[in-house]
Amino acid sequence: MSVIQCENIEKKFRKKKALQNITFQIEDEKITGLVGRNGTGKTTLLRILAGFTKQTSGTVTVFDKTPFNNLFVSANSILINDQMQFPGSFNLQDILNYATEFYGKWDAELAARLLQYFRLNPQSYHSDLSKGMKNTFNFIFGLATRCDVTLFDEPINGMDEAVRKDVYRALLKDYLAYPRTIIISSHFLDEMEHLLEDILLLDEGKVALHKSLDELREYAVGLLGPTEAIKRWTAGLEVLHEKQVVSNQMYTVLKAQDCTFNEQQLLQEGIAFMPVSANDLCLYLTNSRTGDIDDVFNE
Amino acid sequence: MTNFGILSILFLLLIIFIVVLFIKSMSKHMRLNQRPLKIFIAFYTTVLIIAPIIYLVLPKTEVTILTDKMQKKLSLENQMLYNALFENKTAEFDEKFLVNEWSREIKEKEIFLKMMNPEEGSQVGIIVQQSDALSNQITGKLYRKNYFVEEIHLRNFDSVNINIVDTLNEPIITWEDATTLVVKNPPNKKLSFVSVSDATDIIAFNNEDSRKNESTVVKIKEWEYAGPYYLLITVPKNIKVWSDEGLRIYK
Amino acid sequence: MSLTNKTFAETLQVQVKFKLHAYLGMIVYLIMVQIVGILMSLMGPTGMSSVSSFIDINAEMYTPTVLIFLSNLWAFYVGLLMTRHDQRADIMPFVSTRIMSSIGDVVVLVALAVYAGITAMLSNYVVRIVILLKSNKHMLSDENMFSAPEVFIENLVAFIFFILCFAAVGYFLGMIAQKSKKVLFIIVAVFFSMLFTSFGQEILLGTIKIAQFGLFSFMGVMIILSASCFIVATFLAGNLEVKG
Amino acid sequence: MQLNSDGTKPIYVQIAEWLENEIIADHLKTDDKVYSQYQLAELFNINPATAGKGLTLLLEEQIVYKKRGLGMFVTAEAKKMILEKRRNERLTLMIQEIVLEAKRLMVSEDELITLIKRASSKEEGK
Repeated sequence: MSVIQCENIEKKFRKKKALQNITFQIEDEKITGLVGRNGTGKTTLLRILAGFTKQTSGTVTVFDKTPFNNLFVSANSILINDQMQFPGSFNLQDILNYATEFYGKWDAELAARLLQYFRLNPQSYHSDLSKGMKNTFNFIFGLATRCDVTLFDEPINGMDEAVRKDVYRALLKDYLAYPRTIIISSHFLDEMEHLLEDILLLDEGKVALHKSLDELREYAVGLLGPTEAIKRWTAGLEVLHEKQVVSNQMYTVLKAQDCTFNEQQLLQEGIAFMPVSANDLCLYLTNSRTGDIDDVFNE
Repeated sequence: MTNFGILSILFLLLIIFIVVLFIKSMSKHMRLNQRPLKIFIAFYTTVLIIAPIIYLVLPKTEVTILTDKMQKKLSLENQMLYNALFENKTAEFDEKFLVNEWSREIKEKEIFLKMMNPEEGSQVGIIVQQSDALSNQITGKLYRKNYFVEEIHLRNFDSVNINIVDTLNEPIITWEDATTLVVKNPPNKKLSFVSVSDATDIIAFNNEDSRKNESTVVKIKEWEYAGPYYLLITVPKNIKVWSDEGLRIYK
Repeated sequence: MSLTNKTFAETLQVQVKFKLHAYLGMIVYLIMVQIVGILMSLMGPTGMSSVSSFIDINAEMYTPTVLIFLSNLWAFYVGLLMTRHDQRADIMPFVSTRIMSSIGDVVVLVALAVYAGITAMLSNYVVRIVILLKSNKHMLSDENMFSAPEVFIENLVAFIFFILCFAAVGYFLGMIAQKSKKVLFIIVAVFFSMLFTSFGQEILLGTIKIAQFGLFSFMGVMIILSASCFIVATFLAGNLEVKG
Repeated sequence: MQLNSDGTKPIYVQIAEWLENEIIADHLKTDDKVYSQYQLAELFNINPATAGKGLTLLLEEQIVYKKRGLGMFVTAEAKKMILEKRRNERLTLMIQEIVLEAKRLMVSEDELITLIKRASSKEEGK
């Protein structure tokens, strides 16, 4: 059963299109990573799913309901981001107390224990916390709501590495105990890709790719070898990424389905097969095809 | 009315602006926590709830507001006193109106009456009476009649009249030398009245009675004879009485 | 998947509680404004004096006018403040819809108006106590909630609606401002131009006259004004996105 | 136990290999219950779906079997099959390398086979 369904969503801010032609479905109880470069509309998409913003056109349903202005969706979903704010006169404990009243499945004990573990004083104030601590608190808040759709927008910004590790672990453990639909957008894909089941890749306001992580890992192959040989083999094929390593060696990334050539022959020509990590692949898929930062300096 | 209305609305908007700025600057400096907030609010609210009870039990000096009937009666008394003064029948009024009494032996055959600050208008009416006695004894009696403040208009209230006789200062009567009697107006007296109400004129509903507030004045009733005091001086026939203002002398 | 399904009323109840707590700071501002009002009442009572040759008569009048006036300004400000983005965002981590949040705001404003009205009326008694303690003045007329409860209640009810109306106007203007600064400018400009044209003045004065017919017509005018402000604002809020 | 997440091998394959190692090391014997996908997920800090995929891989190779509602269990031939599979894989790989090297050194196929036969007989003669 798909919990989230988006069909042809478009979102315009004045004249600029933030999202266009977004169509995807997310099934129940999956952890999906929402990836993409800065400004590709990840935040906008999450805000639409949470009902904070209304799409310009297209249909969005969460639990078969339109999320904008829907109480049921609001009660069963949560968006965690670093713009989250709470009334200035509430300390962390006050916030948690109200969460108990608002959220039917709120786990007060979990929240209290996590707060203690991450050394957050319940008597302190949200606005007094550092960026990392604020995000840690927001994360705890999001986890403890146990909402069936939990959306994290860059949840780990500002956290140090130890905290990040703990946060990933906490997320996984709670997910195992209470499976739910989770979408995480993050820049740290390689840090958390083991948590993910699916990847939703956005590029310039469009869905570039929506696959399971395992498929993604097998989606592309990298070839490293003499430029001339590689050029010959890859002629006519779709190249996802290419880069001149040294003057006569180059690295090319191809779709795995296109690589029907004889491995033996390639090896004989000195071309090596290399797997492509999910993180790199996402970068390749969203980079402008006209080269990378090195080319700027090569001019 | 309309111009005034516009001005008052503009003034109101100006004050709104100032108050908003004030609160804004205040909110930047304040850190408001739940607990102290609640305690503060509870304290303030309690004080306010207790305030009316405290107000109720506090001692107050209330004034008697005269009804028309009372005022008529008091005026009648004044009239009777006035008549009595000229007929030498004051004895029955002594108890109520007599405030001071004195007598003095003089050697000379004449006395002078002198009014101080007559330009302010004398608050004391002087009545000189000759007696048949052949002594050198002069007696003086100071009477104070009922005296009203009339027509105190306060906003939504009807005008009210009050007998303020008890609160006035007495005139000063002294002998300058052996034969000169000086009568000085009573020292200035300040009277403060307060009225309190739960009603305001912002929401003064179209109630005819409460709309008499066009002119807010306090008037002190002018009597046919100026001032609230009479000084009755009784002199033996053999003594002559003189005054710069001139005198009528009654037998 | 087991989904929580709370009713609108249940959630609204929690939300009102939440907002009341979140706006405790506003009550403190109200208290401060009222303390200023008490001081202003004590400094400049409405009164007059008359001087005769030997008696100076001074008569003073103490009413809650200043307090009501200041409470109204406060209410206007709170209404305005509630529509600000950061105030509306406070509820977003919790369960809400925009319309519910707006309805919650209205309920909270009504509660605050009731509190403000009662405290403004009671503040006048603090003024009275101070006057009595300061000097023993002659009480010309002592109209209080025990001697004239009908006056107290009539004015209290009227004030609550009066304050609520200010809050509603603030809320309405604030919501317009969130939606479009241009429209706000137009509305304010129309209001001011009404002040300077005879037709506009007639409308305004007519409204004031109707309101002055008595408690019920006053309440009627206030309710119509407040309700229309709130309804339009809620409608606007329903379509308003939370900017981020 | 740390997984290699640099992308060289899909995680589910690594999970399957780890389970195979457990079987070879006799930590899991015939008809023993295999870790559930949730246990694996927690153990390796990975998404349970990935862990499930690792188990499916073993199921397909009939190294484990499924009892409805009870979980996965090690089959009787599991160890044997794993050993066989690894043997095949490794030998294939080595032979591939030998062939490639022989080509570089210009050793003909016949010569190579002779070399292998000689090495084999030497081994037997021991």
